[in-house]
Amino acid sequence: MSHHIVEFKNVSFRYPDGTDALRDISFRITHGEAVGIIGANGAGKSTLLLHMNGSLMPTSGTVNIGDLYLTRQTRQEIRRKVGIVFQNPDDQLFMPTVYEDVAFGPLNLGMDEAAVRERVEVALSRVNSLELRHKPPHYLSCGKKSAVAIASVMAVEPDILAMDEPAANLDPKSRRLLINMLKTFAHTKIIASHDLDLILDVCHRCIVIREGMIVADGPSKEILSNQALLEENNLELPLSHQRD
Amino acid sequence: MSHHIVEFKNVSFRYPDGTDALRDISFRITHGEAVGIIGANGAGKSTLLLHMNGSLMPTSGTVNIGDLYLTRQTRQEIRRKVGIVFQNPDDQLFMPTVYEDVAFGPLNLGMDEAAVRERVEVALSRVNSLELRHKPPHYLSCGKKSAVAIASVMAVEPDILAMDEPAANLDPKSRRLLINMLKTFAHTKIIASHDLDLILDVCHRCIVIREGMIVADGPSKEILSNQALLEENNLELPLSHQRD
Amino acid sequence: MTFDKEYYNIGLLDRLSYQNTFVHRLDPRIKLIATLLYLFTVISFSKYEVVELFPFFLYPVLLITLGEIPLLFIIKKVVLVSPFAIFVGIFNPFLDTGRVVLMQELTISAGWISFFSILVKFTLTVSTALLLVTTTSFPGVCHALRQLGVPSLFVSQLLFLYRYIFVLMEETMRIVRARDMRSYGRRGTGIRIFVRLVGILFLRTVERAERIYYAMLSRGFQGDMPTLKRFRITASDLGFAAFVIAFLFIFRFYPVSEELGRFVQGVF
Amino acid sequence: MHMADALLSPTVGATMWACSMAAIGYSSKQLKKNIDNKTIPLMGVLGAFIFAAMMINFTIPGTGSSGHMGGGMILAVILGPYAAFLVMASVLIVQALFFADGGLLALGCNIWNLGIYPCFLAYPLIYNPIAGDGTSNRRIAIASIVSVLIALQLGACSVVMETLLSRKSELPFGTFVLLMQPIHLAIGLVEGFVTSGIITYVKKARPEILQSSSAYRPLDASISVKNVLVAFVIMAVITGGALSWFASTHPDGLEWSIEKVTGKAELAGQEQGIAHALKGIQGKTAFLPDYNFKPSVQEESKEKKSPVWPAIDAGTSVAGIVGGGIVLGLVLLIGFGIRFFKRKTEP
Ligand SMILES: Nc1ncnc2c1ncn2[C@@H]1O[C@H](COP(=O)(O)OP(=O)(O)OP(=O)(O)O)[C@@H](O)[C@H]1O
Ligand SMILES: Nc1ncnc2c1ncn2[C@@H]1O[C@H](COP(=O)(O)OP(=O)(O)OP(=O)(O)O)[C@@H](O)[C@H]1O
Ligand SMILES: [Mg+2]
Ligand SMILES: [Mg+2]
Repeated sequence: MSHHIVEFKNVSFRYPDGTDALRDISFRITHGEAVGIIGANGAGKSTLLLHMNGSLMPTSGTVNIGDLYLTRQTRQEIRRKVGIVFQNPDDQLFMPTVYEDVAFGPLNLGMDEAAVRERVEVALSRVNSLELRHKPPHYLSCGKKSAVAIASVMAVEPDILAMDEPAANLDPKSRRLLINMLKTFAHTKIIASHDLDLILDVCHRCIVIREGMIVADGPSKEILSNQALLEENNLELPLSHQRD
Repeated sequence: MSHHIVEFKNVSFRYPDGTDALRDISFRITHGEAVGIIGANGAGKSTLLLHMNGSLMPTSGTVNIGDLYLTRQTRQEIRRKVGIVFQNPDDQLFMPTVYEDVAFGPLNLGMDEAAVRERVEVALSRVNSLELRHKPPHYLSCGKKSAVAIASVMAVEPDILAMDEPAANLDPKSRRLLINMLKTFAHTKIIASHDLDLILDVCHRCIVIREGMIVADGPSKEILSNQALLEENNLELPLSHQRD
Repeated sequence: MTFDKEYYNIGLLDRLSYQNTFVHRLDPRIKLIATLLYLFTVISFSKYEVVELFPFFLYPVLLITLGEIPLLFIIKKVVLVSPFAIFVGIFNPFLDTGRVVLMQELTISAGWISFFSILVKFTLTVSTALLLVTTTSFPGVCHALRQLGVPSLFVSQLLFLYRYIFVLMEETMRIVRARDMRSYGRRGTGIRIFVRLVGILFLRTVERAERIYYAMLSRGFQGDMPTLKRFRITASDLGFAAFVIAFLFIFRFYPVSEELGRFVQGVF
Repeated sequence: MHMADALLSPTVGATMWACSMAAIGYSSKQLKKNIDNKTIPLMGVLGAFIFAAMMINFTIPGTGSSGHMGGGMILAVILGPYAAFLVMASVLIVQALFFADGGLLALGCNIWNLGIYPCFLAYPLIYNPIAGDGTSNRRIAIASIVSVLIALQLGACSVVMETLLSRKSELPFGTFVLLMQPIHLAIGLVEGFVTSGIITYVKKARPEILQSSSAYRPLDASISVKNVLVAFVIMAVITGGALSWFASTHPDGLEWSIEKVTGKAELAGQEQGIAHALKGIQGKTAFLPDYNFKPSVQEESKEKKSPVWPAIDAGTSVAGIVGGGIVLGLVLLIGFGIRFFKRKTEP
């Protein structure tokens, strides 16, 4: 299916203050792949993800999602296909109750109430949080907030799921639950994270960026065992591969 | 030296909204110890740290720092002895430049300019950030912000250093630098974190809390290899001890 | 520690509003309108009427008991905000010196009566307003506003305001703690530092708004906040409305206290 | 200072409510025409920011109270007047609900006093001309302080007017003004200083925020000085009309304050307006035949400056006191009764 392809061609991006956050990025992710994006603080990971659904538009270069070029016109359609889960669940859960939050996407798609209810319930069940639906997000624990944030993106049933640092601040058990949940999703997955163990667990492929440029792209197993490469990029071997 | 002792006796704390965050906590940390505080999300780790310098006052029970009981009167004095580095460095760096930020504490202690300059330079050198002193903190990378936040607390030369989740959001290299830095401090150190590998690296002793109560207190090596105990507390073996 | 206290107070209020009692289940629109009518009725009494106001205590008392709201909490809040009303009213006894006969020999100045009337009104209005938010979730109030015709743009941003109060207060509390920790009672709490803190908080807020906007875009936001229809007026809503209207009408126009007093006097 | 419900008369409360709601409706409409989608979340989050910032404890010399850091001017500079006004209104609503600061009926007054003046008067007429293109820090500082001061003085003045027109307080106009204005002068200086500090700080750290907010400038430009003045004249006429309407229907209101100010008593007829209307209603409710409608009686006697108030015999007062006591007792009894019953049924 060419549907679920993500293709960046020579994408550059400069923030209005002059920071060159992405420089000439090109890659192609095909259907069903799980890809990790890794790199030092400030390398450009979050900026990259924001380009996948046109939250930011490239300064130059093109982004293709499935058969669509990313333009201001196609942006809305692309947003149905690509769901992004951002780093801080508080920024993502902006509606006053969990239910309304998860319903936000489906309602924007113009679905009717009954269909929306169904979507919301399915999405919340998948992350084991159905019983929270009438709570306001500020009463949820960290782990639950992350789970609901994921549900709120899943409710739109995107073909491609992009996540930014999904496990930060989670306790180890919640992190493990998250990893298991991610493994069960059949979606194309793109995950930016410093948690190399998580990347190793979930992603087959790995893209390393440094100062807005791709410096490596290949199977996770190889990249995450290449100590020299990792160290050049402010990274290190996944902890589970380190022995004292 | 009885100076650097931290002793909690039957400390309980209830947030005014009724949440019992700490229940009957007792422990004693002696001079030069490095103690990890671990537990699930919401177990009460941050609340516990906030008691160490009277940011929160116990609802019942007593906190002793060195020879001082924590009261509203002794609180200011205790704050010179106990420096706390909070989870998010952005919350801590509020002055226009790194220099002024690190100087904030010493100046408030009433030190003269020359002494302050000396303190600031020493503190910044210890975290390898002397060259940043004229930059505004806003523009630093995550890792550097953490380092400066630590320096700003170190500049007061506290006897006891408490840290809440010091490595969250750091890339692996910055995290490693932080660990090495922590290892070189001769202070009494108390670190609350989900990063069990960091705890294992830095702390000899480990306190596990669950729902505001201490459920285990002992050498890190033992506790962090006790799989049953860890799993009961939403934790798991440190990643470096896990093999796939 | 005042910051912490304020913060927790809001938290508690908010938490109470998510209880599940008869009062909490009533339709927010009805509660909102009932509250407004009640307030309007209370302040429509003239400044020399005091005992006529007493029956109106029944409404907050009913809400407190049926809604399982801690009485002490409400009383504390009322006392906390009373200074301005007291400040404005306290001059009445000295300025309005007309004498009032209470009993045969006992007279006081009329100003005391109007002052007392202000206090009673104050207690009634403040506690009823508090009881509205402790028995109706804030989103409920907002949805009621929208259905009552308040512009949806206004309501949407009001909902955002509610959602992020908690997040930003948490954040502010951490910043304030960090400042206090290194101030050593030296009042590093001066106004210059305050400006810095607020400036930083402001920037972070704007950045947060940007992130929220991206999150909204990613879920198909095109400018209109979607809403769910959710309220249906039930029999208990209608019953409540009828009760409130009858209550207000009777006690506004019939001097219950005085008649009762007469009656009792007649008996003895 | 926030106006409180208990000090309001229904007429003043309702008039101000109507004015403020109209302003909210109008601003929403204007904003909707020009809105950038980004603005809605930004407005909401900035509202929360104003709230959080208000709670940072630093004490204003001379006043014990929190001295509401209004924040209206910062909002106007960042968001433009319409959006800023809506945010201020929301902040005040939340304050009224969550802090019982002010009250629900007084909300109209408070939105007017703390929202309209900074956003629609002080910002376009004072801040903008003084600050100019916003490149000079000194001009920003002067503009902030002057505009905040004036907005606050207008607000304080309105609190005084609203209180006096409501006739619940006996404070003479002059005294009240003398009590209120200096406090607000102090608060205004502090707030103006803070406002200018924040604007210059933002200008330095993230200049594009202020620039992007000048994307809203088309709105500002459309609010030319002339338009604002015209709008204010219209509002003044409407308000004046409303006030004189209720002054005639509710004679004690305006005249009373005039009397206090000028020292002369000018009495008008008593049997009019609301009191009259209520009396009519009461006359039709047959089950209260000999109830003597009190407000008019009392106020009448009051205005005649009769030494002994009121024209009710002592027996009536006693009946009132006894009855009041019994009513309160009954209310409490009902409360405890329900509680007791509930405890029993829900073990
Ligand atoms: N809104 C912005 N305006 C200007 N520059 C920005 C903005 N956001 C990010 N940058 C800059 O762009 C670069 C890339 O930032 P980005 O947030 O994408 O990095 P990241 O890889 O996600 O880092 P982290 O691991 O810390 O999350 C950095 O140099 C950063 O300072
Ligand atoms: N400001 C607050 N008001 C009310 N309850 C609070 C507040 N802060 C924390 N709590 C509650 O107190 C308990 C302990 O919270 P605390 O933040 O200390 O946990 P923690 O162990 O630090 O969690 P985490 O790992 O997520 O940082 C939790 O149940 C939490 O919900
Ligand atoms: Mg990032
Ligand atoms: Mg914590």
